[in-house]
Amino acid sequence: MIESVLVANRGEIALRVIRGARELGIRTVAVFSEADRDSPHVVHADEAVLIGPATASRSYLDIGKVLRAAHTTGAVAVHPGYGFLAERADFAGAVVDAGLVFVGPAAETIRAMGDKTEARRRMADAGVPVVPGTTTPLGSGSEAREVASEVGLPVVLKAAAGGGGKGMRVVRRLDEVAAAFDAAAREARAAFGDGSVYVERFLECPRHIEVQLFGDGFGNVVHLHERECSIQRRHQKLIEEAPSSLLGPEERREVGEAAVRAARAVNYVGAGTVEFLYQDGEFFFLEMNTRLQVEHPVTEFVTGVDLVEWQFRVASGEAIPMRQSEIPLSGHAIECRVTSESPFDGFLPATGTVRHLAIPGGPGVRWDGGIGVGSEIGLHYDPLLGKLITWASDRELAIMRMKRALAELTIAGVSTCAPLLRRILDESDFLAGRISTAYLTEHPELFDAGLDDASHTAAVAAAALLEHERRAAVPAPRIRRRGVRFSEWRAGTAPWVAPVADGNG
Amino acid sequence: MIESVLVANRGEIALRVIRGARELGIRTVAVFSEADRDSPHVVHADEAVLIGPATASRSYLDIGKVLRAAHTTGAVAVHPGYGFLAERADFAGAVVDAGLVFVGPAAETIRAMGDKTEARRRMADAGVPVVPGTTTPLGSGSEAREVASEVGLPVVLKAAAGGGGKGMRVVRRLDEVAAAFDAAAREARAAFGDGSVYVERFLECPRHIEVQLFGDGFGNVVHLHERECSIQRRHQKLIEEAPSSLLGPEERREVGEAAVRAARAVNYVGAGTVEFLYQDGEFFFLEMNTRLQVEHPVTEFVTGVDLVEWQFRVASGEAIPMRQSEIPLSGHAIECRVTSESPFDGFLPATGTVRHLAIPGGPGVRWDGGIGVGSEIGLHYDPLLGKLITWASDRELAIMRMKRALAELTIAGVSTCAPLLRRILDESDFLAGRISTAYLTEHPELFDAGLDDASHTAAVAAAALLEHERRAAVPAPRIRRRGVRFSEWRAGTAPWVAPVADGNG
Amino acid sequence: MDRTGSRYVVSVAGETHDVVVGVDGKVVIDGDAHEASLSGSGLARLRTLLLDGKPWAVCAEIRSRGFWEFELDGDRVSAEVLDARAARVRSLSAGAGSERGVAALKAPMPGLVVQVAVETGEIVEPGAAVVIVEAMKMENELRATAAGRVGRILVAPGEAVEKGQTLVEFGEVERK
Amino acid sequence: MDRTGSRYVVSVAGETHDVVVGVDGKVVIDGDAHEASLSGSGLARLRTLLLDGKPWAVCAEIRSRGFWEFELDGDRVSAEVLDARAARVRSLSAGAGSERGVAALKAPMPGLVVQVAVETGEIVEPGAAVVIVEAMKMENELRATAAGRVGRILVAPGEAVEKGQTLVEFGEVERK
Repeated sequence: MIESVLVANRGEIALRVIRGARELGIRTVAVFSEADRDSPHVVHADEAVLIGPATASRSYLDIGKVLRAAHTTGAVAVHPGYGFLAERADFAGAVVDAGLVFVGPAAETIRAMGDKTEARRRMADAGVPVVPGTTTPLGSGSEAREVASEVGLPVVLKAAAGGGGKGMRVVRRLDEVAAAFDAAAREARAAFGDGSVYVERFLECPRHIEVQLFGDGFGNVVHLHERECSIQRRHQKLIEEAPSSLLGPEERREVGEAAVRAARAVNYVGAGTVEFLYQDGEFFFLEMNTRLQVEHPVTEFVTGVDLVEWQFRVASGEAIPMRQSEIPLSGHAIECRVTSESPFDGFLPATGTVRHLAIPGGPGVRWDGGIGVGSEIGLHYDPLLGKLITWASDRELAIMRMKRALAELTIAGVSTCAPLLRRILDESDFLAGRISTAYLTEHPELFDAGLDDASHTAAVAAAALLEHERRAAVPAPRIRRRGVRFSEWRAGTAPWVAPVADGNG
Repeated sequence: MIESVLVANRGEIALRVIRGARELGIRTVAVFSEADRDSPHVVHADEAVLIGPATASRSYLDIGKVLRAAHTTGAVAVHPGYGFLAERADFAGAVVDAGLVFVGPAAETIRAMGDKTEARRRMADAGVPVVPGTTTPLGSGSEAREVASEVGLPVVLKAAAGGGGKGMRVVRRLDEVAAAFDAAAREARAAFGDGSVYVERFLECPRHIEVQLFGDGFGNVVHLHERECSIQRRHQKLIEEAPSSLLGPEERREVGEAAVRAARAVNYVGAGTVEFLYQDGEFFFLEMNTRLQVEHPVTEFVTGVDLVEWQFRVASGEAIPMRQSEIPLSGHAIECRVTSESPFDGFLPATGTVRHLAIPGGPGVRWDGGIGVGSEIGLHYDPLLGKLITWASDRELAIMRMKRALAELTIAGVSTCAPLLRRILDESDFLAGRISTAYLTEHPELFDAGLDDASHTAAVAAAALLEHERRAAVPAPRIRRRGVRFSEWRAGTAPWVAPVADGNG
Repeated sequence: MDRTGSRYVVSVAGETHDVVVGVDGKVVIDGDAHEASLSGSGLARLRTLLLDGKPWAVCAEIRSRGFWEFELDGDRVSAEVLDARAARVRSLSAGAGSERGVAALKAPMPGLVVQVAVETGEIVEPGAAVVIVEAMKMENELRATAAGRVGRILVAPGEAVEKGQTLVEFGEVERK
Repeated sequence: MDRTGSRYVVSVAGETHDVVVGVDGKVVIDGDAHEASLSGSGLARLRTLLLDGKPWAVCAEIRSRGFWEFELDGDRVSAEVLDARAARVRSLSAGAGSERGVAALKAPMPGLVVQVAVETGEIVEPGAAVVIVEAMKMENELRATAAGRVGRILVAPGEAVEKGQTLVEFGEVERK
């Protein structure tokens, strides 16, 4: 087993990796920016190194600083987490060139799969079905328009270097293609340092089904069954499940085998995920993510496998400890992403200080968070505060457990998407498994703000009692203020806020 | 399924039961004393009823008040948790007489098993081996002395109505038997309202192994494998595991079958536990607990069964949903009890206000707690603050995971036994599974207070920085206090505090 | 505070209620009596509101005198509480001094201005894009809520803006 | 505070250390220099001490001026911090005013007196039971730490006692 690892990330995933390493007796080194001095991922590491200011490009994305921190602390391996440098082939290469172990696939694999157009070519060659569209990046908005008219509308513009919905635009009208191309390219350049954009036919109501893979470099490639990630907004996953409630055993086997075929086609080593869109009985390859996914805990719950443990074992030169037939699939798991966003206000990013944090407990509940009381939630990084995951013997009980756990979760001081999550878990189409990537746009009623009657009455009573208590505790003020000040924002005209091009994915 | 349930308990177990009920759509009613207004078990119920002052005899132990609360709220069932009224046959009877469902076995079963001497008789009749000793309560200290000299020293005096180490005394010298009898009887009377005491031979280094049982009243009785609960102090369990690292498949089957035989002998319905002592290859029946155990989560982790769910199903007239052969046993689970006690100070009960609470997360970790930030930890109730449970694919990894989780746990504001737990998890006999109920007395070095060198240096630095920061923030005081005040307790002569008769169990 | 309790005017979600907090654990809301108690004390931690036997988790923060923000069983609530006298003063002055004919587009969150899509003097239609602000690596288009003529433009691309900061002012708005 | 930093005398677990907190993130303990920083601010929440690159979780509470109690990676620590001047004053007055020849048995925790096992005037041996106090349903026997003659008995069975309350006083203790 490797003796030490530097975790080149922050937030919940850095903590997840540090936990996994500590459990194997691996010495852990955290890196942190000035904004993260007080973060849980720092305090739970064995050693921690400040690598720069809050701006990611000068800290978490600075390959030189990360490698220097590894050198200073004597770390022998680097785990990239997800996001930041995780799918940067040049980073994987630099780590290996520095004589360290990269906990992930080879730079060449990352490069091939990171270039989405190259990935589409390779998969098509390996006999994995892909969505119709271009296999090369486009040169301009007008070229994008041409391709769109060939493939047929709607289309989706995607960053070749992309992921997580960034640099992605759905377009339904030909005259909007050029503007959307510019916006996508701009976003892609800002997010990935690469403005290449390609085009695919946009499937209206597909389900997003992905397969967890593992390869070990000894010729063993296994899958750990599928995840259903159809509940998305703006192409960002919100709720994930394992297994998919859609698939029968035959389809499960089929999609698993297709994923293994895809992995073998690129000699895959380590943890990876093949994403598929499923519509009208057909699977289409969407992309391959050459890293641990945000939603990996649902797979861990239904298989009992610790994916980070396997990552470290494979990175240490061990073989995968199970054969395909030995990998369990037991019960049902659900994950809800809890983000600092105002769901009833166009998913506006929210900021604040975490004043109170109550984490759900009890059976079948897991919390993977990256915050603590006092954490400042700013705008520098991803809005993911934590992930709540539940497991039970079947989907219905897992959902009931999630509802119970969400009711226990309190993150005071910053708006989160939890109220929306609670509504989804009560909605009949979701409960029946009638979901697709269009689910949220097809259920606008979920976004109607407002409290129900009982909550409204409780809010009125709580406010009166709080103020009453405060007045009883504080002596009456000598000088009375005149009037009452509203915040600027409340007093102003509420602008209508919407994303530039709000697709229905 | 029953429609509603009143949970006649407090703390972590009340919350555990409420969680289980909510997940089945059962409406929950909490009861609470004036000391518990702000407790998690209150806020997570659908309804909550104040039933009296902090003193348990006037609230949680007051059968009339509990039944009135059930009547007022229209609850159709009562779940007793553990402790308090859980093993009071008169309570179970009163619940049924009031036309409500008692979530537990019949009053007659509780009565028979609650009378430890009667239980010993019945088990002996059913062919389950019992420890040598009396099968009737003793009349006086001198009678106890006689029996002790017959059975052979050391002996253990036990409350016939007992449990949890209360009213229990180990005696090694004949001339101490009478005094110990008086103390045990007094404690038993205070704790259970019944001062009956009996005597058994005391096994010096047995392992405590217990079997989880379930019966459904349709003739089905299954066991859910065993738990190892040998790490105890003063007969109170501190660390529990499932499965036992001691048993082979053959012994596992044997003890499981003996437990099922015991349950069938009393027509057992619901969740119960048969406790055995294991020494030199032999099992002896110790007692049967006719309720959910504190340590039930380790069984839930290795079987995937939700025991509270099963309790509600059986109480609703359903059959047990699994056959014996279908009950899984997967991986290894460990539970650490986190109590408000000062382990390096004779396990003195500690009090305080929880100022900060950091709950561990990540894979394979479960926290069942009954406290929140702001909770006042007093002396009215049991010192159990919460239970930390971990699961992994084998014992070694489960221990590593527990170490990692304990390192993440912070309960600031009250002393807990967590520092002792951490030491045990590093100790080589524990790691090797060389444990018995004498483990803690055989490892006095675990109780040597004091920080290691690195922690000492960190403490010095932290103190200096805290004071430095405070002085920088606060303007220099005009009036200087003379000298510095020690707390009364620190300044006084430290008395040597020890239990009246400290057995090695 | 008299024997019959303290009277407040409470506004939540745009609705205003008459509330009397009694000395006996009673709270009367718009004439309906409720049993109500709030456990413990202290801001910044979870407390229990027991309202007619039903518990609610409350974690409160005071914004300014009488302005409360709290999590209530996971919902985020803003509330204003005035005593009866202050409420009367407020009702008398309502309408006075309010701005007419001028609207402003303010930043709903902190971020970076990516693009200003309008020019001074331009007439915009409802829903027209006005400014694009990037926050958390996502572009957010701020659109006009009504037709109007663009007045002063107070920001430029590349500029960081605070939440609530005025970005663009609109002149006399003609509503049809 | 001068350019070379602020000097403190820190006592932890009965050991006393000379500490200089510099302005440059350096802390010098008994002459050994360490890199040290304490994240964020605020009591009653978890903060990070970074000492020579190793992080420690600290959750601190101030008991009185200079007296700190904190959780340090799960260990509970009490520490006293004096500035150099206060430490000198303390060392000069040490020993003055200390009680001699009188000892008192104090309650180590709140509880209920179950039994007083001694009588006034009685001579007790070290380890002899003096008082039994019940707390959390367990009986705790408080024993004498040294031989002595029982003086005033200040409590009786059935009485509730507070932590630190004197239960029994001992007269002149003759040590052999």
